[in-house]
Formats: sequence, C-alpha cells, structure tokens
Amino acid sequence: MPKSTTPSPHLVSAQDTWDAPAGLSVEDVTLRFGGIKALSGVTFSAQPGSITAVIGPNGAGKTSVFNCISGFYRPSSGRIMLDGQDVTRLRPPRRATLGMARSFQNIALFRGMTVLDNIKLGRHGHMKTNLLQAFFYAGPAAREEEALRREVEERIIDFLEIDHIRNMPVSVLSYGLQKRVELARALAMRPRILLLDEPVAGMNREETEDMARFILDVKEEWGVTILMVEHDMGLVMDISDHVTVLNFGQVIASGKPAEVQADPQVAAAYLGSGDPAALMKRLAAEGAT
Amino acid sequence: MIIGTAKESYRADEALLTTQPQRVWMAIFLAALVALPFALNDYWLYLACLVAINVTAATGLNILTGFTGLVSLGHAAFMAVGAYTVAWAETRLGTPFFINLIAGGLVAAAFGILVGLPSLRVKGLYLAIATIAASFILHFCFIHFDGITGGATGINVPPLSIFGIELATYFRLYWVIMPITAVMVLGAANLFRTRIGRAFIAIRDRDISAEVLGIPLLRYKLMSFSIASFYAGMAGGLWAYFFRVVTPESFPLLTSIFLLAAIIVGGMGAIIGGIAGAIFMTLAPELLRFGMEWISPLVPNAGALLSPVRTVVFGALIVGFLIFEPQGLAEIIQRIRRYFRLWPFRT
Amino acid sequence: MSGDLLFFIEISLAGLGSGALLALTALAFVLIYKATRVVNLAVSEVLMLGGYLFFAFAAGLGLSAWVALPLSILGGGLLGGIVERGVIRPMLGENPISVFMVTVGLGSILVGMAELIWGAEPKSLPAFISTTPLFLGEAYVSRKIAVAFVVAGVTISVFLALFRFWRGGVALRATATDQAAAYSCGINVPGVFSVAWIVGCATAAGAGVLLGAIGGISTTMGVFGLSALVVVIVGGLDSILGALIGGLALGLIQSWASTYLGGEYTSVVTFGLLIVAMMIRPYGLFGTHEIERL
Amino acid sequence: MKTTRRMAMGLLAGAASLGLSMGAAQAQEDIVIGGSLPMTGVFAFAGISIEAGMSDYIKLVNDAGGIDGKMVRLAYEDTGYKVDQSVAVFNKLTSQEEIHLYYGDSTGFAKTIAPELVRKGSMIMGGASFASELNNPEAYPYAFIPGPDYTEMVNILLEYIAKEKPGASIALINSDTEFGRDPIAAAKARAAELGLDVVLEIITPPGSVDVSTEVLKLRRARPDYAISHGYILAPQPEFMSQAKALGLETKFMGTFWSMDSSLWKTVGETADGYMGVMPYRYYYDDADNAPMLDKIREMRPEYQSTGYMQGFLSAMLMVESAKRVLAEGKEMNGANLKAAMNTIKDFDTGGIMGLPISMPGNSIPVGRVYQFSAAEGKMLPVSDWINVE
Repeated sequence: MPKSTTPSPHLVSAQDTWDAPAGLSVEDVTLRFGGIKALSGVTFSAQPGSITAVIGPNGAGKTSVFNCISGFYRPSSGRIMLDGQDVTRLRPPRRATLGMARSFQNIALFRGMTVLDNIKLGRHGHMKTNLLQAFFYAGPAAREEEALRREVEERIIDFLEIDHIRNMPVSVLSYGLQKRVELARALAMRPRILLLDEPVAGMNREETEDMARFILDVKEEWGVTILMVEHDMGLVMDISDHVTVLNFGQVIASGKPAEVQADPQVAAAYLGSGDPAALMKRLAAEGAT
Repeated sequence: MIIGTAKESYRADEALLTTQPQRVWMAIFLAALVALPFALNDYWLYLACLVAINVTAATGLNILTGFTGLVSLGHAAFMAVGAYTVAWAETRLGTPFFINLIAGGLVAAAFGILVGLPSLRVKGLYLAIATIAASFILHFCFIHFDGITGGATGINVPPLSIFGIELATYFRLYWVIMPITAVMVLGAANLFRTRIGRAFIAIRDRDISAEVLGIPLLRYKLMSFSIASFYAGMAGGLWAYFFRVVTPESFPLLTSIFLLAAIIVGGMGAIIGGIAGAIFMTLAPELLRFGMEWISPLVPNAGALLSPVRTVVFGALIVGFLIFEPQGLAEIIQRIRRYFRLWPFRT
Repeated sequence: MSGDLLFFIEISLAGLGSGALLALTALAFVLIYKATRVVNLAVSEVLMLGGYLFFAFAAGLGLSAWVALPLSILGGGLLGGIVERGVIRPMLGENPISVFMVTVGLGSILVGMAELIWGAEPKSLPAFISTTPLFLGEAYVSRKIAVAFVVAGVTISVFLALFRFWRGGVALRATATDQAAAYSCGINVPGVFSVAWIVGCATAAGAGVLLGAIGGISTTMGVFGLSALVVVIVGGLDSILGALIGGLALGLIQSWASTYLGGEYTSVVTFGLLIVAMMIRPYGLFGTHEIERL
Repeated sequence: MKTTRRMAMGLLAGAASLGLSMGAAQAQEDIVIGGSLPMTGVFAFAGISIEAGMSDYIKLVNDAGGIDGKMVRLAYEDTGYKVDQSVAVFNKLTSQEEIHLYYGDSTGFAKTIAPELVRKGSMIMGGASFASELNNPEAYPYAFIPGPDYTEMVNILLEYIAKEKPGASIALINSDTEFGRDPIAAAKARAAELGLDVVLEIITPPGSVDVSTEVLKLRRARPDYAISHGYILAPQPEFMSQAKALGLETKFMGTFWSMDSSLWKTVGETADGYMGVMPYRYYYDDADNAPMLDKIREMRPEYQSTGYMQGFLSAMLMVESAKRVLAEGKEMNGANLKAAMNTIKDFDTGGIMGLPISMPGNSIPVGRVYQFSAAEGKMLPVSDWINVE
C-alpha cells in the first residue's frame, strides 16, 4: 500500500491551512412552486462549530431548505447568509468554493469512478490546474495532484477508515460505506460548513454509531459547522447542539434538543395530536437506544 | 488484487503506468510503432496513417461523449473546420505546418464552443440532434462561403513540408502523423489524472451533484466541447495534409456516425477504447476486403458484395456491441489482461 | 388573382403536400417514442424498405398496386415487430443514447441488406397514382402530392381518434405516461411496446411507398427521415398533434425557402429552425416537459 | 501459458511475412490497368458496365497479340463509390502491382489522388469523372477525360439550342453537389455569348424527392429548354411528367450520366422527348464504318449501356498511349504516357465516337445531341457531331 515516508518540501502552502468554521443563517426564506408554498418565512441559524439538526415529518420542507441553502432552488424571498455574506444569488459551484459542502439523501456519488477519484473530486474548486497543464501533466499539475493524494490519503481515508476500498468502484459498495465515501468527498472540499441530508438513513445500528462518531469527530477535530436533516431521533438528540423543527414549510420550534422535545407543537406535528407526554416518552425511548 | 505493486511515493502511485509489465508492454508497443513503417508497404502505411488520424478524432469524441456524457453526432463537421483552416492557412498564408495544425485545432475548438451552447438547455438525444443540425449548417457554409472555402470544389492542399523537406509519401507522413497522435492520446490520458478530467466524469455521472461540488457545469461542458473539437480539428488538419484536398463532401454525416460507432465498439469512457475502436473500425472494412478475396472462388461475384456487406457489418457491430458488450473492446482487453495477469513476467 | 399571389398559393399548397408526408413519417417516430421512449432513427430506413417492398411486389412479382401496397405496409409492420422483440427489448432500461445508437446501427444493416438484394441504384416505382394535374380554383396541385396529403391527413386523424377513444390507444397513452402504473393496472405493457413498433414501422413503410411514388426509390432515400426527425423535435417527441402541425409547418417553410431563397437553402433553414426551436422550447412546441429531480 | 506464447509468436511471424510479401513487387510482365471501380453503391450500374467495356476492349487487344507481345490486364476492386475506399483500393493495387494506367471512379477521388499521381509520376489516370476542373493540364498533368468535360457537354447543348432556336430561354437545373454545381458558372457565360436567355436557375438539395415547387417555378418562367445536370435519373422524370401535365412546352435535356437509354426505358412514356449530349455512339446506332461497334455487338448480343462505351473508349485510349510509348522505346511513366496520349490526332475509334478524335489537352470536346423515343425505347440522334473546342 502506498505510503510516503519523506514529505516533499513544496507541498506546504497557504492552502494547507484550514479555514475557520462558518456560521449560516437562513432569514425569512419563502419558496413557491407555482401556487404552492413549499417554505414560508423560514428563519433559523447554525452557529459556527456547532451541530444543528433540522427535523420534521415527511414533506415538511427539510430538503427544500437544503436545496435553497446549496443553491438548487432560488428562494422567492428571504436571504441565505454565510458568515455574514449574502449568498442567496450565488450559483452552487460558487457556494462550494466559499466552503459549503453537502451530501445527498439518495447518495450522489459518481458511479463510474473509484472511491479515491470520488473523494478527489471534492477538492475540485480549490485546485488550480488549467487545461494546458493538465494536458501535459506539467509540473504544477503533477504537484497539485500529489499534494491532493497525500491529503486525501492521510487526512481523510485514514480518518474515515476506508483504506481497504479506495480503489474500488463505488457501485460495488454497501449503502453504509457509500454514505461514508460521500462524507469523505464532502470533507475533501475542506468545508467550513457541512450539510448532511439524512446521513444515517437506511443504516443498521453499528453503521449509525460509526457515522455519529465521525460526525462528532468532524466537528471536534476539523472544526466544521454541521447542519443536518435527519429522521433518526436518537442520533439527533444525541449529537445536536441545536434543533430546528419544520412542519408544512414553517419553523414550529427551535432550541436545544431537550427544549424541542418538550414542545407540544412538535409533538402535535409528529403525532397529529397534542399529547406531549406520549411523544416525550417515545423520543426519550428512541434517544436511549 | 495484484500483489507486489508497492510504491515508494504518491507520485509513483499517480503515474500512468503503475506496474512493471505495463511499462514493458508499452515499450514494446512504442518500438513496434517505430518499426512499423519499415515493415509495411504503401497500402498498409496508408491505413496506418488513416488509423492514426481516426484515433485522434475518436479520442476527442470519447472525451466529449464517453467521459462527459454529451453525445455529438457532428464531430465530422469539426474535423472539416480543422481541415479547411489548415487548407486555407497553407494556401493563403503559407504559414508553417505546425502553426496551421494548431490553428486548425483552435478554430475547431471555437466552433465547438459555439455548437456546445445548446448543451445549456438540452441534453442527451436532443443535444445529439442539435449537433447534427449544426453540422448541416456548417456544411452549407462550406459550400457558400466560397471566398474562404473554395465553394463546391474545395481547396487543394500543397504537400506538407517541414524545414523545406516535402513530406508527401505515406512513409514520411507517418513520422508526422503518428507522433502527433501519440501526444494527443497521452494528453487525453493526462487530462483524466487531473481535476479537469474528474470534473468531466462527474458531469457525465450526475451533473447536478457535480455542481454542488464546485464544478461550474456550463464552463466544463463547453470546455469538453472545445477539447473534443480541438482534437477533431487536429485530426482534420492532418487529414487535409494526408488527402491533400478538402471539399464540402469530405466529411459527411456518416463520418460522425463512424466515429461514434468507433468509441461504442472500442469502449466509451476509456482512453484505450477510443484507440481500439478507431483501429478496429478503420481496419475492419479492409479485413472484409481480404475476406471477400478468400471466398471469391466459392461465391460468384463476391467482389460486388463487398460494399453492402460492409454496410451490414458496420451496423451489426454497433448493434452487437451495444447489446452484448456495452463496455466495448476496452472491457475485452481488460478481461484478457486479467486472464494473463502478469504474463510473461510471472506465470 | 395576381400572378404572384397565385404563385404563392401554389407553392404553399405544394409545401403542405410534402409537409403531410413529413407529418406521416414524424407520426412513426412519435408512436414509437410515446410507447417505448426510443427515438428510432431506423424509421428512415424502414421508410426506404417500404418503398423497396412495394417495388418488389409490384414490379418484381407483378402484383397489382392495391395488393402490393398493403403487403408493403404489412412487411414494414412485421419488421417493426421483429426488431422490437429481438433487439429493442433486450435494451430496455439502458441509456436512451445507447438505444438510439442501436437504431442507427439497424438502419445501416437495413441499407446494406437492401443494397444486397436490390442493388444501390435508384429505381422508379410502377405508376399507380395518375399524373393528371389537379386544380383548386386556379391553383395547380400535383396529383401525387394531393394524394399524399389526403392519405397522410386521414391516417393522422384516424390515429388521433384512436388515441382518444379506442381501448388500445388509451393503453398506449397510459403506458406513455407511466409504465409502472400502467403495468399495475393490468395493461400488457410489452404488448403495447410491440404494437407501437409494429404500427409505427408500418406507418413508415406506407410513407415510403408514397414517397417512392413521387420521387422514385433509392437506398439513400432515408435522408428524408432526418427532416421528419426535425419535425418531431420541433413538434414534441410525444405529440401526434405536434407531428401534424410541425410537419405541415416545416413543409411550408421548406417550400418557401426553396422558392424564394433557392433549393440549396432548404436544409440550412430546416436545421436553423431546429436549433432556434430547441433553444426556445427544448421539449418541443407540444411535447411534455419532464422536470429533472434531484 | 506455453501455447498462448507460441500462438502469439506465430501470429507475429505471420503478420511479418504478410507485410513482407505485400512489400515485394510481383514479378511482372503484363501491362496492368488499375481500377477503383464502383461495382456497388449508387454508381454501381455504371461501374459494372465500365468494367465490362474495359474488359472487352482488353480482350480484343490480347486476342490480337497484346501490345508488343505483352498482355494487358485489368486489376480492379470495388469502391462502393466512396472516396476513401477508392483511395484505399488505389494504394492497395499500386503497392501490389506495377501500374502505369489507372481508372478512377469519381471526381472526389480524381482530385484526392491527383497530387499522389504527380508525386509518383508513374501513371496516367482517366475515369468516370468528367469534372471541368480536371480539364486543366497544368493542375492535373496526368489526368485525362475520355470525352468532353461537363462544361463542354453543356456547351454542346447550348450550341445546339442556339442553332435550333436562336434567343431561346433556358432553365438550369442542378443538384446541390460538387457534381451538380460543376458547369453552372461556365454555362451561364456561354449562354450569354450565344445570345441565349437563362431565365431560371434551380438548385435541388440532395435527396429531395418532391419537385412540385420547382415545377411551379418552371411553369412561371416557361423556358424553352431546361438543362439538368448532377443527376442520374431522379428527379428528372418527375419534372417531366409534371411539366407535361401542366402543358409546358419545355424540352428537358441532360448530360452524359443521365443519358443511358435503358434507364429511361424504365420510365416509360414520360421519357419521350428527353434530350441530352452523348460523346459516344449507342450500342444500337446505325453507323457505317464502325467495326468496333460491330465487334461489341458480336461479343455482347444484348444492349450495353453508355457506361460500357465509356469504359471501352477509356481502355482504348490507355492502350493506345501505352502502345505509342513502347513503340518509341521510352520508359512507361506518367509524363511519357501523357505526351503520347496528346499525340493522338484524328484517331479512328472504330466508330465508338462519331468523329476521328484528337486529345490536345485533357479532354475530347466532341458530342452529339440525342433524343429519347419512348416508342422505340432508344436514343436517336437529332444533331450532327459537335466539336466545341
């Protein structure tokens, strides 16, 4: 297995320092499709270096919010602020270079590529190689690729424990591993804020626990702000610093996990009835598992 | 998994040829390319040059269609643009060969960007048909802008000359065409070791999520179009020096279909696919010629069957590969390689 | 009526006539696309084969035109059925471009076969449409063109009606809308596929006979299919009405272009139009816009 | 692994020996006429007749003892009328045989291979193309046209028209191809000189089948003559039948490749009255003192097309040139052969062409206007032989 023993001196550059985590705020965002309001006046924020979860029943507008944040949908009104900068009108690639990375609910890996190439892709926006250098694989291109390879190997592949699959095509991997590769790819973007769309959906207990550990480690060791949409209440209540609850495209509650759990509106949204005690019991039970 | 490929550095691991047998085979192959012209007669040299030109064109189309997922049925039109540019520069400006050739590639690339613009709005089949449309419009221009293109009769191209040495025989042309082809293929292989190539594949596999990873779709789609057209333009330029006349009828729609068939048969999205496909599809009709010669004592009038049989075989190859071997010859080559592993170095 | 106006009306009528043939060929594309989501470029070659079958039956076997015509149409349908079962069905679910290229390959096979059997040189079909000119008021219309117009118009109207009222037409529409749902409603989806290919190719073969009657047959006459492809792209790949209106419109435009600009402008105008239409409405004037989902 | 290795070695050795055997020129005594012939494809009808014509003439020569005792042989392969195939055939044949005479099948091929001919300097080439561009001894020193070029053909027709009906109005109908566009500019200039009025120009896109809009243009312009060029048959019959139906008096004319009577025979009554230029005699022509024509009818009891005559005459010109070169004891090469061909003066073709012919440049600008009679199924002469030199 490739391991470099002697680091080359030219690999150290300004790029290798990691940027500080970014804060994100969604301000009064409304999104209409034709006559239907998918989101109305959604406001919440993610503090730098924290984990914020967006929860809500199916169809509440969680993924719509994510799509507004990452730039697929343009809100009909309202603003998205990234570290105080208005990014509402920026195209997705531009947001990516500002430090926004995301994973997808239904895994969006590139099936024709190996795990390694998929991860490398994440770095795209930060690289400089131009066409001519690429064609001849001239000095800067080769150096940049080597540095990337080193970073991916030493910081990401080791960290996420996926050395054994690095040369496999992603299409042969299990669901849990694909999710992990997607996280690896997002990390390769050197994100300041990471948007995770249902990071543990469809995973078994063990895989979920691994993923929870990785998410916490990313926050702690890499200093990245995390915003996630998740259905798994146990995970949400365990690792989030802050929870925002959506229903019918509106924010119905926001706060620390415990506060949200106690909110009768949330219970109503989930159960269709106003019995907070029953919900609390259920949430507590899930949180305990 | 092949054992025994430990490498000392990431740089070695990022190299094009990572195993010893690969390097040895490549050396043998290159030596064969150098030896070839001394062993072949004019007919086979002619075919070798033609194969090389088609390899360049097919590799370009493979970058666009195989790697970026944008189907073009107008590739021949870009070859024509390159060929006309070279013919025009050669006869009007008299600039040196290499400048003409690069200019041919660049002008074709510019047209490629123009034709790629609809890829903003349409994709898949619609884009393929838009490229057919563009090639018909270009064909019209070739006939009617006769101040530049020589109208229906086209332009006769003087022989290629470098430092006053005239390169008119196939033997001499080979030494220009083959190295350029080698560089173009190497360049394409290099492209896919870097972020640009990866971005193309990302666009092919899932263009929407590529955007989230910071890949500007429009820019990269147009870049792919321009690179593919550059390759086509270079191939067309070589073609112009090779056939020495360029007319509006030199690059029909059939050539575009031929090139697409070549990468289908060879294997889309693999550099070796473009090469194998172009070699196979260029030589297959010639092999049929010999096949027909062999059966001619048995079948009356076999010579007269050649052309329709070729047409049938051409179609059958496309259909057959798509149904039974969609990964093309590249996959077959892979299988053979896996079978032999490290042969002949370890058995 | 002034000479210029009469002339304009006459060339417009001629344009509508050839437009009807375009529409008929476009119909073949649409039928097949609607059911199976395959753009079948081999429609062009089935059209050519229709002409040759008619030639074989009428000139070769000496059958009456009124026997040869249905036989040619049947032959086209048979070919469609065989191709669907043998080649297209194994490709179901593949990338649409691959399937499209399969049909390109099929086209090449058909051209080669026709050359093997009949040779490549152009032939004329035995005359079965009278040449006596037709006058609408003062305006002259070529009788063959008029016949083509009527036949194409009637055929397309019948298809429009069938789609609306006949059970099989409804099944086809249902399949076109949602294959899985149609399947679960008990519609025989593979059956619908076969029928669409058979009927589509039969239509193309019929169009080929009409086309051959006007301009003779040759193994390269499939080029006509490219114009029809433009029609369906502009009109919408899944719209019969689009094929009709698009066909007539393109016929008119080609006719005007060839008269007032010159015949050499026909293709550039046709394909220029295609690109403009595509930039404005990528899914055709009457086609269904499919929203891309994340 | 042993077997595979041996197999690979065997393959390599085989390939090498194949290359070597190809490389060595074959032992050679015959005079070989090479040919890229369109035996299939759109031009197959011509290719097959050309081959027959050439073979028959070569047989006559060989039966009479060859040239100086050397036998003449035709070595050809099918091209499907595709330029790249023609070039491949050319390269294959010339690397297998020593060839000094060549027959090519299209304008595209003639132009493509012309520089190669100049470079090789070893052969002359004629062929199925009458392209005006080739009729330029400076640009195409080793090419010859076995008859008038397309411009000269149209000039013959114009000459005829000017005589029959001075000041007549003319429509030019051409296909939108290199073939079709060939004589347009020159024809317009010549028509003006002859006082003829070109009232209409029609260009038909390739593959167009419906000509009714074009017929409407004809009807409006009502030309006395319509000269079409760039077609084999279609869409000319459609033009004629619609024009006839509309009561137009226009006489339709064509050039060599659309003048075969067997083609028009299949069209039937509509074809009656179609005219055009023909440099050679028809198979069935009554002519005194035409021994070659008699021989052809003897060898081939059934009708032979105009392509046959073209091939026959091409072979005759090639053999005659070779004969003259050998008689002078010179080397067989392009320059000598072409010079010998240019010495052909008042040469008797045995009745294949109506006049004794001369080839001072690259062409023989002689032809005659024929008219199709549907009743007889034959082309009948309506003019004398016209020389437009």
